[in-house]
Amino acid sequence: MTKKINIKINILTSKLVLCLLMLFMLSGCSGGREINDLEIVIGMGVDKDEDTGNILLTAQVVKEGEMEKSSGSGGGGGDGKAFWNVTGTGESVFESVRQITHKTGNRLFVSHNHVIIFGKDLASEGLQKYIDFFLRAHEMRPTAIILIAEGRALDVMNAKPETEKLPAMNIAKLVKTYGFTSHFYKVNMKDFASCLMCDSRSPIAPLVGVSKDGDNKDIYMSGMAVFKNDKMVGRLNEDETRGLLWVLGKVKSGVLLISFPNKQGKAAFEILEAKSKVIPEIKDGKIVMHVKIKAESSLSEQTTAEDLATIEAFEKMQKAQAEVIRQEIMAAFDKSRELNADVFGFGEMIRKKHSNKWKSLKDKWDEIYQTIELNTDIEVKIQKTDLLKKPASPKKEEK
Amino acid sequence: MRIEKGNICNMQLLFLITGFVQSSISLIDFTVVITEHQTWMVILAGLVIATPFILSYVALAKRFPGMNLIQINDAVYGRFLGKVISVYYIFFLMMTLSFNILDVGELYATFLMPDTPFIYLLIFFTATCAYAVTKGLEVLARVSHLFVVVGIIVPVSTFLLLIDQMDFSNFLPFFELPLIRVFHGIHIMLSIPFGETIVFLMIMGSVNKTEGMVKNTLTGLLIGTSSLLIAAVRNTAVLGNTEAIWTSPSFQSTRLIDIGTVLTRMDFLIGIAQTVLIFFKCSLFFYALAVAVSQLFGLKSYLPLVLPLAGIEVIIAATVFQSPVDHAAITQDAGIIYSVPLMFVIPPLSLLIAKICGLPKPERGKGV
Amino acid sequence: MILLILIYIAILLLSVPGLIKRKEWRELTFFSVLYIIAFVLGLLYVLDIPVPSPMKALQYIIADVLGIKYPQQ
Amino acid sequence: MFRYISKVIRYLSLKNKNASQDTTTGKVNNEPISSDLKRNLEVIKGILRDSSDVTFHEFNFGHDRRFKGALIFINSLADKNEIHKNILQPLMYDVLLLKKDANMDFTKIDTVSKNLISITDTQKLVLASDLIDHLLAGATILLVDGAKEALAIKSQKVEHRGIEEPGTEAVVRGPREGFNENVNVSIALIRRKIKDPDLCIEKFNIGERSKTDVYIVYIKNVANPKLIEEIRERLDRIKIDAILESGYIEQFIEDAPYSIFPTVSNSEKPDKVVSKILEGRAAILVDGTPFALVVPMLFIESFQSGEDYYSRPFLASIMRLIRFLSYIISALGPAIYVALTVFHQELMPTQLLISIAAGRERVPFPAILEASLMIFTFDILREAGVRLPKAVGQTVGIVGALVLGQASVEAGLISPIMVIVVSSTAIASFAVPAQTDSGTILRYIYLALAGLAGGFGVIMGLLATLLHLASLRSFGTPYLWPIVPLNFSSLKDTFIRMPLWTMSKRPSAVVWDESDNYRQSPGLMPSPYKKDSGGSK
Repeated sequence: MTKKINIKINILTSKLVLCLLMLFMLSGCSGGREINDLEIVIGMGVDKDEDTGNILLTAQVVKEGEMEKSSGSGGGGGDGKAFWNVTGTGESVFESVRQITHKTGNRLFVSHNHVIIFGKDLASEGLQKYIDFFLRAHEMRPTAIILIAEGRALDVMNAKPETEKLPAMNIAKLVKTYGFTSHFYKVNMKDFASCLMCDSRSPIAPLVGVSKDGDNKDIYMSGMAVFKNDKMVGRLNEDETRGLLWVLGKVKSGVLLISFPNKQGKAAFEILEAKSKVIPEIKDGKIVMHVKIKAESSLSEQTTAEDLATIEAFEKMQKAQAEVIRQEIMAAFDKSRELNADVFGFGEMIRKKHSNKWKSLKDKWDEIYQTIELNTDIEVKIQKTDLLKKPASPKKEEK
Repeated sequence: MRIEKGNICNMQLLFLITGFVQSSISLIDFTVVITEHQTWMVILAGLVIATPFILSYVALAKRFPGMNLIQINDAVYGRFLGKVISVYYIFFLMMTLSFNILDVGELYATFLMPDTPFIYLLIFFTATCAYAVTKGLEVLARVSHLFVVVGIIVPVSTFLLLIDQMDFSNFLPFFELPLIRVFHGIHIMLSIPFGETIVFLMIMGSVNKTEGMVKNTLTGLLIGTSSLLIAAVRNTAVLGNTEAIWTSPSFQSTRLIDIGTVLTRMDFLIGIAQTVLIFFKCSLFFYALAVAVSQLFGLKSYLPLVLPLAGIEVIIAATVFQSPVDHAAITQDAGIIYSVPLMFVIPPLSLLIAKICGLPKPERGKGV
Repeated sequence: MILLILIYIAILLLSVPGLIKRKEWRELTFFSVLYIIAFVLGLLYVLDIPVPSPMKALQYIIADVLGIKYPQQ
Repeated sequence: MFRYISKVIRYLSLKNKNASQDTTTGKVNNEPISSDLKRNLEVIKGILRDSSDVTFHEFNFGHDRRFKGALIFINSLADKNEIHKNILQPLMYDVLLLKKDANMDFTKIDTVSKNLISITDTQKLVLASDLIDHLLAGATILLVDGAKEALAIKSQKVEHRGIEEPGTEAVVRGPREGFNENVNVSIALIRRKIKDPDLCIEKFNIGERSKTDVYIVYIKNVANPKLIEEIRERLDRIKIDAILESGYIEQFIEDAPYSIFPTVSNSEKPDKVVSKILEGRAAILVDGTPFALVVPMLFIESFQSGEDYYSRPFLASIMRLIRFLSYIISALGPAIYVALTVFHQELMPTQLLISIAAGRERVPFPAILEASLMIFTFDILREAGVRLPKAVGQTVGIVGALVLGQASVEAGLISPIMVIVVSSTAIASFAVPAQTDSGTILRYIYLALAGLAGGFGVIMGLLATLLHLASLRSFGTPYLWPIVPLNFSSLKDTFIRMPLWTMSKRPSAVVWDESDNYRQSPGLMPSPYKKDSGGSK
């Protein structure tokens, strides 16, 4: 009996599912979007429209057909560009995004947006009101990289790279490979928002500029922009940026150049690994930050004829490298004090370690920041000398 | 007279409970707004506080072997009061079921398929749940371990993929939030994953052996809670102070996965896990609801009621809240307050009364 | 609207014959009661007539009448 | 409602038919064979009135030819040589070798068969209906005047193929033999592999008109008696005019007739069937087809091939995983493609999205239509290729797959990635032959779901499929065992295949006695240096 009922129910339910499927089919509900109807956006730029003071939004849309063509053939219509920079204006970012549909006919699809570039004048006005859309829109991803253009974002996006087909992808690649020099740093939307939300910490973002060389426009990275709250107040140059990254422990690789004071010539080292540890200490109302850095490097180049692969030379060079690092850190620190922007996040560290004292410090953090002492303890080890034991120079005569 | 004849074994009870607790993985997002980086603490505290109550459910089920909640209510509180309490429970089941259905709808409407009409998703989802319920508890219990596997693999794998983006100093300082917020968070935790295990009183009657039930329940709770913990720790460690601003921290944190530019866009994992787990939870709730209603009315089978109940649930889910903001606000407030007696007062009370009066007496236990 | 009616006709066709055949009148009664409730709710939803939300009522009773409430952040 | 009415009508008509059959054949049924040869022959001729291939041979035999006899056989079925040599010759000539004064009474059929017939397989018959049955089955009937019994002599010659390698289940390593249309050959193949007195072969005769021989083959004490009882009951239930293939039986005994998943497995290979019989299952052999049925079937069996056990476990495990994967691809491939391209473009890597978009630029159809068109075309190609003669079939394959695919991509009707998706799906669907049907149907269902509600629809479909599979049973065994319900110790032969010496127990869901189901003694792991292997000097 029960078995029969069960079988019956099976039939019933399978039919029910079928019926529902049919009904859905009939009602034609779907909500899907065909891939042909999408304008795939891979990069966005936000500028200030000079005439109206509104937002000038640039969206870089991929032209799929051009992408497929091999660069050799080149034929067919169009200028061979695989991207299209569409602009729209409006009083809010979202409004301008929708404004763009007047030109594209299709809705912008921003899930694959890799970079967001803000113009410099916008950045110095404050980014708070522009950034919301990029965090809120469901298609936006928190991994999108944020950059500040030296001039206008539109110009950066127009500069066509030589090897890559898409400028935005090129920029994203540039930023992601910051580790070669550690002269700038990758900041994504989540990191930026995280800094914005913080009471004390100042957000930073990489700066990107365009260098003109005749007809050729090239993009280069030129350090980091420093924000106070949400307004851009200054910049860190390359060495200062690396000083900052030393403290944060984000240095991946790079070149350490030391020169010998008495002799001529220089030695260049590749940074292999860097670790850092920051311990905040509050001693009778005075804040001391102990920064401990351990780095490893390898000798990559030397311009002197001297044999550097000796224990004494190693020790000397290790000390010299530590000094270089210290100088970089101090440069960054001085700059941040000058701008009064806590780019290191020292305030956060104190909040986490000494949360009860933080409450009293919080309100006067700007003044206190100027009085912080930085105590560095840097240790560098040279790991190897690569392919050479000695430089390719004439043998010195033994005494 | 019990309605469902299928039996489940102790091992399956363990998996059912684990899966049930794991399925609240999306609901920790409610708590995050309130407790921020202390969420993991709140989860643990919730577990510790909830355990004695859950044990009281088990004790109740053991005392009344083979009976479900509605029958226990009848036996302990008598015909009339028992019925009133049962109606209260049924209201709770209906509401919680509709919230869970709504959760799936919101999940898809916000993240995965924003262009698809909301109501279709709800209908689709509820129909599939109804299908599961018509298959009966036995089938659901038999497949429960597969859901548990999903509930473990997804948090663990996303945790591992995100490990290089984690900053464990985000958990500092340990005690920062005002106590009332921590208490509020613990209350949500108590109600949503743990207190809701009250539905197992509808199911434990079907467990074929009562010995070992305590052990299995506790193990299930522990495994489930550890999944929740992994997810909470992942979110806090990855997102840091931004955790509280996102609609769904779990989604945002997995969206950050970027390993070698190949392993990106892993948020579909979270989508799948949450859909599948909430499906599991909804099916259990739906089953409990259908059995409870038909038991209340004294029907022979719960099957005829499944489809109309599904219809009611869809409409409730679609209309009960005006927006996700409403949803979050009311769930965090009245939503967890009204169910306190159901979870933390009535079951221990029933147990007490049963102890005092020596229930269950053979045949028709008298009222108080 | 049409979809709603079709779904409900489908439910009716799927459930009722079995109930009649097995002569489960009591089940049929309760099925009908729930069925009508569901249908009315569905109709209200489709016609855009606001359906009273039980949670709103609860919120009113608990927060405003009884005054139990967590402080808002 | 309609179903109910139509059932009633069907039932009534069936009842009528049975009743009418009873009246027409009733006379023959009960009539005994008379002692009058003439009359007997008339009766038989009356029953077989229109058959021209029946030979009635009347003859006299005995020393002075005083006994009268008749041989009846069907030309096409009987082996005339044998009849001449072993029936007619002894009766008519060898009888003369007997002493004349022995005075044997050859009007008794017993005497005839014991003294004269040199064929072992004989049977005495009393009823005319039995006589007809045996005659039609190919036996030669000996009637003797004065005897109230007839003798059925099994002298049929059945034309059948030799034992060949089955076309459906080719192997690289393993026996090449396959079952045969002649059920006796098939049984012989099984017998040759299991030389065990416990091997039971039960005979059934199903089909009002075809009278097909159906055998249940199992091992007593290993197979669950309840299972055998259940099979007997289900076979007895079948009232049908003819059984032409084991598929007929399958459809009358399966547990879930409405499910797209088969709950009865079939095989052409004796080694495979024997291995399942040894695990405690029962095989059902049907005369006239090389396909044997095996019950109960588990879902997992579809992914296990005989070769898994013949080759070493490492590659076998990988191949098994690949089979699982290809089943998933075959069911889900197009659905996932559609869900991704229509609903979840954000989940694809940017480069992939761009190349898909570039490929689809000129395609005029929505993705769902494009996918269904392609799958449909593929199914047409497959069906056409199977039916056509081999030489032409290949041409169809080439024209279809290469020319059509290439041309439609170049014409911009189909995107190249869709061709890749559909063709890989198609290839994958053949990796698991037992589930090709369900895979094909699921592919269409999931595709529809993906077109309707994207990934959500697919997940819901998967969940519903899972629940459906979990609720299926095949002759009392949960279909998804050992995954659902979970059985840890049996998982070693599920997703991977552990070495044979680890699998010392039979699958516990199938066997009768769970406590004592060892098929080999545990701890057989080979370790050559354990004992004093003295010969190593």
